[in-house]
Amino acid sequence: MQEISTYPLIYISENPLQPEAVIDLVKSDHCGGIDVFIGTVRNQTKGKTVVRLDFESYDKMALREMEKIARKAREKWPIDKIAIHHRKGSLAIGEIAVIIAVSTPHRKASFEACQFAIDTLKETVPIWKKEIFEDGEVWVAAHP
Amino acid sequence: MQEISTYPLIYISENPLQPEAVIDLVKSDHCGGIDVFIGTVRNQTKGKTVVRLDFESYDKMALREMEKIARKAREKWPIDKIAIHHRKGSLAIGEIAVIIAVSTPHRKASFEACQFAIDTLKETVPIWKKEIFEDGEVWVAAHP
Amino acid sequence: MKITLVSFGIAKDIIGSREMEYELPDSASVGNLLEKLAHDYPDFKDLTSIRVAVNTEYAKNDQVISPQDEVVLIPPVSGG
Amino acid sequence: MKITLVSFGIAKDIIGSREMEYELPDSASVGNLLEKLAHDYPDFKDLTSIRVAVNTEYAKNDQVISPQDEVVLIPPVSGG
Repeated sequence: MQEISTYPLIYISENPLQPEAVIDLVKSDHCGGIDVFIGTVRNQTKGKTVVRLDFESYDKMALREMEKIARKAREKWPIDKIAIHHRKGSLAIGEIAVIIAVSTPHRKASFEACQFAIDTLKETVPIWKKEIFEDGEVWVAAHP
Repeated sequence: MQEISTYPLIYISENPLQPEAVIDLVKSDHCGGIDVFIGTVRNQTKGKTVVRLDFESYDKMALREMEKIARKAREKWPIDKIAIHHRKGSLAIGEIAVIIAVSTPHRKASFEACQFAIDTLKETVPIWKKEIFEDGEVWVAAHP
Repeated sequence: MKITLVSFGIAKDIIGSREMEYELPDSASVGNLLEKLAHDYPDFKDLTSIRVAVNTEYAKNDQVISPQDEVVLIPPVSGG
Repeated sequence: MKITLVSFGIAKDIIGSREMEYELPDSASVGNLLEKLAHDYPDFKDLTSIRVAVNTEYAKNDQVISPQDEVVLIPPVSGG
Protein backbone atom coordinates (compact mmCIF):
# COMPACT_ATOMS: atom_id res chain seq x y z
CA MET A 1 0.00 0.00 0.00
CA GLN A 2 1.10 3.51 -0.85
CA GLU A 3 2.46 5.66 1.98
CA ILE A 4 -0.41 7.78 3.26
CA SER A 5 1.45 11.07 3.03
CA THR A 6 2.33 10.63 -0.62
CA TYR A 7 -1.21 10.76 -1.99
CA PRO A 8 -1.96 13.95 -3.91
CA LEU A 9 -4.97 16.11 -2.99
CA ILE A 10 -6.59 15.54 -6.40
CA TYR A 11 -6.36 11.92 -7.46
CA ILE A 12 -7.85 9.27 -9.73
CA SER A 13 -6.90 5.66 -9.17
CA GLU A 14 -7.79 2.12 -10.14
CA ASN A 15 -6.88 1.02 -6.62
CA PRO A 16 -9.27 1.14 -3.64
CA LEU A 17 -9.56 4.61 -2.13
CA GLN A 18 -8.36 5.15 1.45
CA PRO A 19 -10.66 7.31 3.61
CA GLU A 20 -8.12 7.65 6.41
CA ALA A 21 -5.45 8.79 3.97
CA VAL A 22 -7.75 11.42 2.48
CA ILE A 23 -8.69 12.68 5.94
CA ASP A 24 -5.01 12.88 6.89
CA LEU A 25 -4.38 14.94 3.75
CA VAL A 26 -6.76 17.71 4.87
CA LYS A 27 -6.12 17.67 8.63
CA SER A 28 -4.85 20.99 9.84
CA ASP A 29 -3.84 22.38 13.22
CA HIS A 30 -5.75 25.58 12.63
CA CYS A 31 -8.96 23.98 11.44
CA GLY A 32 -11.70 22.74 13.73
CA GLY A 33 -13.91 21.00 11.20
CA ILE A 34 -13.46 18.41 8.46
CA ASP A 35 -16.38 17.26 6.38
CA VAL A 36 -15.93 14.12 4.33
CA PHE A 37 -18.26 12.79 1.68
CA ILE A 38 -17.91 9.15 0.64
CA GLY A 39 -19.83 7.83 -2.35
CA THR A 40 -20.26 4.08 -2.39
CA VAL A 41 -21.64 1.57 -4.87
CA ARG A 42 -25.28 0.73 -4.12
CA ASN A 43 -26.59 -2.79 -4.65
CA GLN A 44 -29.64 -1.55 -6.52
CA THR A 45 -30.92 1.25 -8.68
CA LYS A 46 -34.62 1.89 -9.27
CA GLY A 47 -35.36 -1.49 -7.75
CA LYS A 48 -33.00 -3.40 -10.05
CA THR A 49 -30.14 -5.43 -8.58
CA VAL A 50 -26.71 -4.08 -9.50
CA VAL A 51 -23.88 -6.58 -9.88
CA ARG A 52 -21.06 -4.06 -10.13
CA LEU A 53 -20.17 -0.64 -11.54
CA ASP A 54 -17.54 0.07 -14.19
CA PHE A 55 -16.06 3.56 -14.08
CA GLU A 56 -14.33 5.10 -17.08
CA SER A 57 -12.40 8.35 -16.77
CA TYR A 58 -10.90 10.90 -19.16
CA ASP A 59 -8.13 11.28 -16.61
CA LYS A 60 -6.31 14.35 -17.85
CA MET A 61 -9.45 16.46 -18.13
CA ALA A 62 -11.10 14.90 -15.06
CA LEU A 63 -8.13 15.95 -12.92
CA ARG A 64 -8.33 19.47 -14.35
CA GLU A 65 -12.05 19.69 -13.63
CA MET A 66 -11.46 18.39 -10.11
CA GLU A 67 -8.78 21.06 -9.63
CA LYS A 68 -11.29 23.65 -10.83
CA ILE A 69 -13.82 22.49 -8.26
CA ALA A 70 -11.22 22.84 -5.52
CA ARG A 71 -10.34 26.32 -6.78
CA LYS A 72 -13.96 27.45 -6.97
CA ALA A 73 -14.67 26.09 -3.49
CA ARG A 74 -11.70 28.07 -2.15
CA GLU A 75 -13.16 31.23 -3.68
CA LYS A 76 -16.45 30.67 -1.86
CA TRP A 77 -15.35 29.36 1.56
CA PRO A 78 -12.32 29.79 3.86
CA ILE A 79 -10.89 26.36 3.10
CA ASP A 80 -7.62 25.20 4.50
CA LYS A 81 -7.33 21.99 2.47
CA ILE A 82 -9.58 20.14 0.08
CA ALA A 83 -8.97 16.66 -1.34
CA ILE A 84 -10.92 14.90 -4.08
CA HIS A 85 -10.17 11.23 -4.79
CA HIS A 86 -12.06 9.29 -7.45
CA ARG A 87 -11.88 5.61 -8.26
CA LYS A 88 -12.03 4.16 -11.76
CA GLY A 89 -12.27 0.65 -13.17
CA SER A 90 -14.52 -2.11 -11.93
CA LEU A 91 -16.11 -1.63 -8.49
CA ALA A 92 -17.99 -4.18 -6.41
CA ILE A 93 -21.07 -3.36 -4.32
CA GLY A 94 -20.10 -1.35 -1.23
CA GLU A 95 -16.78 -0.14 -2.64
CA ILE A 96 -15.91 3.54 -2.50
CA ALA A 97 -16.21 5.47 -5.77
CA VAL A 98 -15.36 8.94 -4.49
CA ILE A 99 -14.05 10.67 -1.38
CA ILE A 100 -14.13 14.44 -0.88
CA ALA A 101 -12.70 15.96 2.29
CA VAL A 102 -12.64 19.63 3.25
CA SER A 103 -11.09 21.29 6.30
CA THR A 104 -12.21 24.73 7.41
CA PRO A 105 -11.77 26.76 10.61
CA HIS A 106 -15.48 26.41 11.44
CA ARG A 107 -17.75 23.52 10.60
CA LYS A 108 -20.56 25.13 8.60
CA ALA A 109 -18.23 26.00 5.73
CA SER A 110 -16.87 22.45 5.60
CA PHE A 111 -20.37 21.03 5.00
CA GLU A 112 -21.24 23.63 2.39
CA ALA A 113 -17.97 23.31 0.50
CA CYS A 114 -18.03 19.51 0.52
CA GLN A 115 -21.61 19.43 -0.78
CA PHE A 116 -20.73 21.98 -3.47
CA ALA A 117 -17.78 19.84 -4.51
CA ILE A 118 -19.71 16.58 -4.91
CA ASP A 119 -22.66 18.34 -6.61
CA THR A 120 -20.30 20.02 -9.09
CA LEU A 121 -18.23 16.87 -9.64
CA LYS A 122 -21.36 15.04 -10.75
CA GLU A 123 -22.03 17.77 -13.33
CA THR A 124 -18.63 18.59 -14.74
CA VAL A 125 -16.01 15.88 -14.20
CA PRO A 126 -15.63 13.59 -17.24
CA ILE A 127 -16.07 10.26 -15.50
CA TRP A 128 -18.73 7.77 -16.53
CA LYS A 129 -20.23 4.81 -14.77
CA LYS A 130 -21.88 1.80 -16.30
CA GLU A 131 -24.25 -0.21 -14.16
CA ILE A 132 -23.88 -3.93 -14.70
CA PHE A 133 -27.05 -5.90 -14.01
CA GLU A 134 -27.50 -9.65 -14.23
CA ASP A 135 -29.28 -9.25 -17.55
CA GLY A 136 -27.56 -6.28 -19.13
CA GLU A 137 -25.75 -3.01 -18.57
CA VAL A 138 -26.44 0.69 -18.94
CA TRP A 139 -24.40 3.91 -18.96
CA VAL A 140 -25.81 5.98 -16.11
CA ALA A 141 -27.55 9.24 -17.11
CA ALA A 142 -26.81 8.70 -20.81
CA HIS A 143 -30.46 8.66 -21.82
CA PRO A 144 -33.27 10.95 -20.67
CA MET B 1 -6.28 -1.67 19.21
CA GLN B 2 -9.93 -2.66 19.39
CA GLU B 3 -11.36 -4.73 16.53
CA ILE B 4 -13.05 -2.35 14.12
CA SER B 5 -16.33 -4.22 14.03
CA THR B 6 -16.76 -4.22 17.80
CA TYR B 7 -17.15 -0.45 18.19
CA PRO B 8 -20.68 0.61 19.08
CA LEU B 9 -22.51 3.21 16.99
CA ILE B 10 -22.73 5.61 19.94
CA TYR B 11 -19.47 5.78 21.83
CA ILE B 12 -17.41 7.87 24.24
CA SER B 13 -13.78 6.97 24.77
CA GLU B 14 -10.55 8.19 26.31
CA ASN B 15 -8.67 6.55 23.46
CA PRO B 16 -8.04 8.15 20.06
CA LEU B 17 -11.04 7.95 17.75
CA GLN B 18 -10.74 5.91 14.54
CA PRO B 19 -12.31 7.55 11.46
CA GLU B 20 -12.03 4.42 9.34
CA ALA B 21 -13.75 2.34 12.01
CA VAL B 22 -16.61 4.82 12.25
CA ILE B 23 -17.00 4.87 8.47
CA ASP B 24 -17.04 1.06 8.40
CA LEU B 25 -19.80 1.11 11.03
CA VAL B 26 -22.18 3.04 8.77
CA LYS B 27 -21.26 1.54 5.38
CA SER B 28 -24.22 -0.12 3.77
CA ASP B 29 -24.78 -1.96 0.50
CA HIS B 30 -28.01 -0.11 -0.16
CA CYS B 31 -26.69 3.37 0.58
CA GLY B 32 -24.89 5.54 -1.93
CA GLY B 33 -23.76 8.36 0.32
CA ILE B 34 -21.89 8.69 3.61
CA ASP B 35 -21.24 12.04 5.16
CA VAL B 36 -18.67 12.21 7.93
CA PHE B 37 -17.96 15.17 10.19
CA ILE B 38 -14.69 15.21 12.10
CA GLY B 39 -14.08 17.82 14.77
CA THR B 40 -10.43 18.41 15.57
CA VAL B 41 -8.55 20.43 18.18
CA ARG B 42 -7.51 23.82 16.82
CA ASN B 43 -4.21 25.37 17.82
CA GLN B 44 -5.81 28.72 18.57
CA THR B 45 -9.01 30.37 19.66
CA LYS B 46 -9.71 34.05 19.17
CA GLY B 47 -6.04 34.57 18.36
CA LYS B 48 -4.78 32.89 21.54
CA THR B 49 -2.50 29.86 21.30
CA VAL B 50 -4.08 26.70 22.65
CA VAL B 51 -1.77 24.13 24.28
CA ARG B 52 -4.34 21.33 24.59
CA LEU B 53 -8.00 20.67 25.33
CA ASP B 54 -9.36 18.71 28.28
CA PHE B 55 -12.75 17.10 27.72
CA GLU B 56 -14.98 16.07 30.58
CA SER B 57 -18.10 13.98 30.02
CA TYR B 58 -21.13 12.98 32.03
CA ASP B 59 -20.96 9.68 30.21
CA LYS B 60 -24.27 8.08 31.11
CA MET B 61 -26.33 11.11 30.12
CA ALA B 62 -24.08 12.05 27.20
CA LEU B 63 -24.64 8.62 25.63
CA ARG B 64 -28.40 9.00 26.13
CA GLU B 65 -28.38 12.42 24.49
CA MET B 66 -26.28 11.09 21.62
CA GLU B 67 -28.82 8.27 21.18
CA LYS B 68 -31.58 10.88 21.13
CA ILE B 69 -29.81 12.77 18.36
CA ALA B 70 -29.55 9.58 16.32
CA ARG B 71 -33.25 8.87 16.91
CA LYS B 72 -34.33 12.40 15.96
CA ALA B 73 -32.17 12.33 12.83
CA ARG B 74 -33.83 9.05 11.81
CA GLU B 75 -37.24 10.69 12.17
CA LYS B 76 -36.20 13.48 9.79
CA TRP B 77 -34.15 11.68 7.15
CA PRO B 78 -34.07 8.18 5.58
CA ILE B 79 -30.94 7.11 7.43
CA ASP B 80 -29.52 3.65 7.16
CA LYS B 81 -26.89 3.97 9.88
CA ILE B 82 -25.62 6.80 12.04
CA ALA B 83 -22.59 6.68 14.33
CA ILE B 84 -21.48 9.29 16.87
CA HIS B 85 -18.12 8.89 18.58
CA HIS B 86 -16.83 11.42 21.09
CA ARG B 87 -13.44 11.58 22.75
CA LYS B 88 -12.86 12.60 26.37
CA GLY B 89 -9.77 13.32 28.44
CA SER B 90 -6.76 15.33 27.37
CA LEU B 91 -6.40 16.06 23.64
CA ALA B 92 -3.39 17.49 21.84
CA ILE B 93 -3.65 19.94 18.94
CA GLY B 94 -4.89 18.20 15.79
CA GLU B 95 -6.45 15.26 17.62
CA ILE B 96 -10.01 14.24 16.84
CA ALA B 97 -12.66 15.22 19.40
CA VAL B 98 -15.74 13.95 17.60
CA ILE B 99 -16.70 11.88 14.56
CA ILE B 100 -20.24 11.68 13.20
CA ALA B 101 -20.99 9.49 10.19
CA VAL B 102 -24.32 9.04 8.45
CA SER B 103 -25.24 6.78 5.55
CA THR B 104 -28.31 7.45 3.43
CA PRO B 105 -29.55 6.17 0.04
CA HIS B 106 -28.94 9.61 -1.54
CA ARG B 107 -26.31 12.13 -0.61
CA LYS B 108 -28.29 15.26 0.24
CA ALA B 109 -29.86 13.63 3.30
CA SER B 110 -26.46 12.50 4.57
CA PHE B 111 -25.17 16.09 4.64
CA GLU B 112 -28.31 17.44 6.30
CA ALA B 113 -28.49 14.71 8.92
CA CYS B 114 -24.78 14.94 9.75
CA GLN B 115 -24.95 18.71 10.16
CA PHE B 116 -28.09 18.39 12.30
CA ALA B 117 -26.29 15.84 14.49
CA ILE B 118 -23.20 17.96 15.18
CA ASP B 119 -25.25 21.14 15.67
CA THR B 120 -27.51 19.38 18.18
CA LEU B 121 -24.61 17.63 19.91
CA LYS B 122 -23.06 20.99 20.65
CA GLU B 123 -26.30 22.14 22.29
CA THR B 124 -27.47 19.15 24.25
CA VAL B 125 -24.76 16.57 24.99
CA PRO B 126 -23.24 17.02 28.47
CA ILE B 127 -19.60 17.16 27.49
CA TRP B 128 -17.37 20.09 28.40
CA LYS B 129 -14.04 21.26 27.08
CA LYS B 130 -11.46 23.33 28.84
CA GLU B 131 -8.97 25.23 26.70
CA ILE B 132 -5.49 25.14 28.18
CA PHE B 133 -3.35 28.15 27.25
CA GLU B 134 0.24 28.78 28.21
CA ASP B 135 -0.90 31.27 30.84
CA GLY B 136 -4.19 29.84 32.03
CA GLU B 137 -7.26 27.85 31.16
CA VAL B 138 -10.93 28.44 30.47
CA TRP B 139 -14.11 26.34 30.22
CA VAL B 140 -15.42 26.96 26.73
CA ALA B 141 -18.79 28.74 26.50
CA ALA B 142 -19.16 28.92 30.29
CA HIS B 143 -19.28 32.71 30.41
CA PRO B 144 -21.20 35.07 28.13
CA MET C 1 -33.76 16.26 52.89
CA LYS C 2 -30.22 15.60 51.78
CA ILE C 3 -29.45 15.08 48.11
CA THR C 4 -26.22 14.13 46.40
CA LEU C 5 -25.31 16.86 43.94
CA VAL C 6 -22.89 15.97 41.14
CA SER C 7 -21.16 18.74 39.20
CA PHE C 8 -19.22 18.89 35.94
CA GLY C 9 -17.08 21.45 34.15
CA ILE C 10 -17.03 24.89 35.64
CA ALA C 11 -19.83 23.94 38.05
CA LYS C 12 -17.43 21.53 39.73
CA ASP C 13 -14.80 24.27 39.94
CA ILE C 14 -17.30 26.66 41.56
CA ILE C 15 -18.54 24.11 44.09
CA GLY C 16 -15.10 22.68 44.68
CA SER C 17 -15.90 19.00 44.39
CA ARG C 18 -17.40 16.46 41.98
CA GLU C 19 -20.01 15.28 44.53
CA MET C 20 -21.45 16.94 47.57
CA GLU C 21 -24.24 16.34 50.02
CA TYR C 22 -26.64 19.26 49.77
CA GLU C 23 -29.48 20.14 52.15
CA LEU C 24 -32.83 21.06 50.59
CA PRO C 25 -36.36 21.41 51.98
CA ASP C 26 -38.46 18.25 51.49
CA SER C 27 -40.19 18.22 48.09
CA ALA C 28 -37.91 20.99 46.85
CA SER C 29 -38.06 21.63 43.12
CA VAL C 30 -35.25 22.08 40.62
CA GLY C 31 -36.04 25.82 40.78
CA ASN C 32 -35.60 25.79 44.57
CA LEU C 33 -32.25 24.01 44.14
CA LEU C 34 -31.02 26.64 41.66
CA GLU C 35 -32.11 29.50 43.96
CA LYS C 36 -30.27 28.00 46.93
CA LEU C 37 -27.17 27.37 44.84
CA ALA C 38 -27.20 30.96 43.56
CA HIS C 39 -27.27 32.11 47.16
CA ASP C 40 -24.56 29.73 48.43
CA TYR C 41 -22.30 30.08 45.34
CA PRO C 42 -22.64 33.57 43.84
CA ASP C 43 -20.26 32.66 40.98
CA PHE C 44 -23.07 30.74 39.31
CA LYS C 45 -24.70 34.02 38.32
CA ASP C 46 -21.74 34.74 35.98
CA LEU C 47 -22.38 31.64 33.87
CA THR C 48 -24.07 31.74 30.48
CA SER C 49 -26.55 29.18 31.80
CA ILE C 50 -26.89 26.42 34.34
CA ARG C 51 -29.18 23.46 33.86
CA VAL C 52 -30.06 20.55 36.11
CA ALA C 53 -30.33 16.94 35.01
CA VAL C 54 -32.40 14.59 37.15
CA ASN C 55 -31.79 10.91 36.46
CA THR C 56 -29.93 11.74 33.21
CA GLU C 57 -32.72 13.93 31.76
CA TYR C 58 -32.76 17.71 31.57
CA ALA C 59 -35.28 18.83 34.22
CA LYS C 60 -37.64 21.81 34.22
CA ASN C 61 -37.71 24.21 37.14
CA ASP C 62 -40.97 22.81 38.55
CA GLN C 63 -39.73 19.22 38.74
CA VAL C 64 -39.73 17.95 42.32
CA ILE C 65 -36.55 16.31 43.57
CA SER C 66 -36.45 13.12 45.63
CA PRO C 67 -33.51 12.25 47.89
CA GLN C 68 -32.63 9.20 45.80
CA ASP C 69 -32.56 11.12 42.48
CA GLU C 70 -29.33 11.50 40.54
CA VAL C 71 -29.09 15.30 40.47
CA VAL C 72 -26.40 16.79 38.26
CA LEU C 73 -25.44 20.38 37.52
CA ILE C 74 -24.99 21.00 33.80
CA PRO C 75 -23.10 24.22 32.99
CA PRO C 76 -23.01 25.33 29.32
CA VAL C 77 -22.00 22.28 27.28
CA SER C 78 -19.14 22.55 24.79
CA GLY C 79 -18.60 19.14 23.25
CA GLY C 80 -17.69 18.53 19.62
CA MET D 1 -8.87 18.27 -42.54
CA LYS D 2 -8.55 15.09 -40.49
CA ILE D 3 -8.95 15.20 -36.73
CA THR D 4 -8.49 12.49 -34.15
CA LEU D 5 -11.75 12.05 -32.27
CA VAL D 6 -11.60 10.37 -28.86
CA SER D 7 -14.78 9.02 -27.28
CA PHE D 8 -15.74 7.87 -23.78
CA GLY D 9 -18.68 6.10 -22.21
CA ILE D 10 -21.67 5.58 -24.41
CA ALA D 11 -20.13 7.77 -27.12
CA LYS D 12 -17.42 5.16 -27.56
CA ASP D 13 -20.06 2.44 -27.80
CA ILE D 14 -21.96 4.40 -30.46
CA ILE D 15 -18.87 5.13 -32.54
CA GLY D 16 -17.39 1.72 -31.94
CA SER D 17 -13.86 2.70 -31.00
CA ARG D 18 -11.96 4.82 -28.49
CA GLU D 19 -10.14 6.83 -31.19
CA MET D 20 -10.99 7.46 -34.79
CA GLU D 21 -9.79 9.65 -37.63
CA TYR D 22 -12.64 11.93 -38.64
CA GLU D 23 -12.89 14.09 -41.75
CA LEU D 24 -14.12 17.67 -41.27
CA PRO D 25 -14.03 20.78 -43.49
CA ASP D 26 -11.07 23.04 -42.76
CA SER D 27 -11.83 25.51 -39.95
CA ALA D 28 -14.85 23.47 -38.90
CA SER D 29 -16.36 24.44 -35.58
CA VAL D 30 -17.45 22.26 -32.69
CA GLY D 31 -21.02 22.85 -33.90
CA ASN D 32 -20.10 21.55 -37.35
CA LEU D 33 -18.54 18.45 -35.76
CA LEU D 34 -21.69 17.73 -33.76
CA GLU D 35 -23.89 18.15 -36.85
CA LYS D 36 -21.77 15.75 -38.89
CA LEU D 37 -21.71 13.23 -36.02
CA ALA D 38 -25.51 13.39 -35.68
CA HIS D 39 -25.74 12.60 -39.39
CA ASP D 40 -23.17 9.79 -39.38
CA TYR D 41 -24.28 8.28 -36.02
CA PRO D 42 -28.03 8.80 -35.51
CA ASP D 43 -27.88 7.17 -32.03
CA PHE D 44 -26.37 10.37 -30.67
CA LYS D 45 -29.77 12.04 -30.88
CA ASP D 46 -31.07 9.67 -28.15
CA LEU D 47 -28.54 10.90 -25.59
CA THR D 48 -29.41 13.33 -22.79
CA SER D 49 -26.58 15.54 -24.02
CA ILE D 50 -23.29 15.40 -25.86
CA ARG D 51 -20.50 17.87 -25.23
CA VAL D 52 -17.13 18.31 -26.87
CA ALA D 53 -13.89 18.96 -25.04
CA VAL D 54 -11.06 20.60 -26.98
CA ASN D 55 -7.66 20.30 -25.33
CA THR D 56 -9.28 19.20 -22.03
CA GLU D 57 -11.70 22.16 -21.82
CA TYR D 58 -15.42 22.10 -22.55
CA ALA D 59 -15.83 23.89 -25.89
CA LYS D 60 -18.69 26.05 -27.12
CA ASN D 61 -20.30 25.36 -30.48
CA ASP D 62 -18.58 28.26 -32.22
CA GLN D 63 -15.06 27.18 -31.27
CA VAL D 64 -12.96 26.42 -34.35
CA ILE D 65 -11.12 23.10 -34.40
CA SER D 66 -7.53 22.65 -35.56
CA PRO D 67 -6.19 19.31 -36.82
CA GLN D 68 -3.75 19.07 -33.89
CA ASP D 69 -6.41 19.67 -31.21
CA GLU D 70 -7.29 16.96 -28.73
CA VAL D 71 -10.99 16.58 -29.52
CA VAL D 72 -13.02 14.42 -27.14
CA LEU D 73 -16.71 13.50 -27.08
CA ILE D 74 -18.21 13.88 -23.61
CA PRO D 75 -21.54 12.11 -23.16
CA PRO D 76 -23.51 12.82 -19.93
CA VAL D 77 -21.04 12.43 -17.05
CA SER D 78 -21.94 10.23 -14.09
CA GLY D 79 -19.01 10.21 -11.71
CA GLY D 80 -19.29 10.20 -7.93
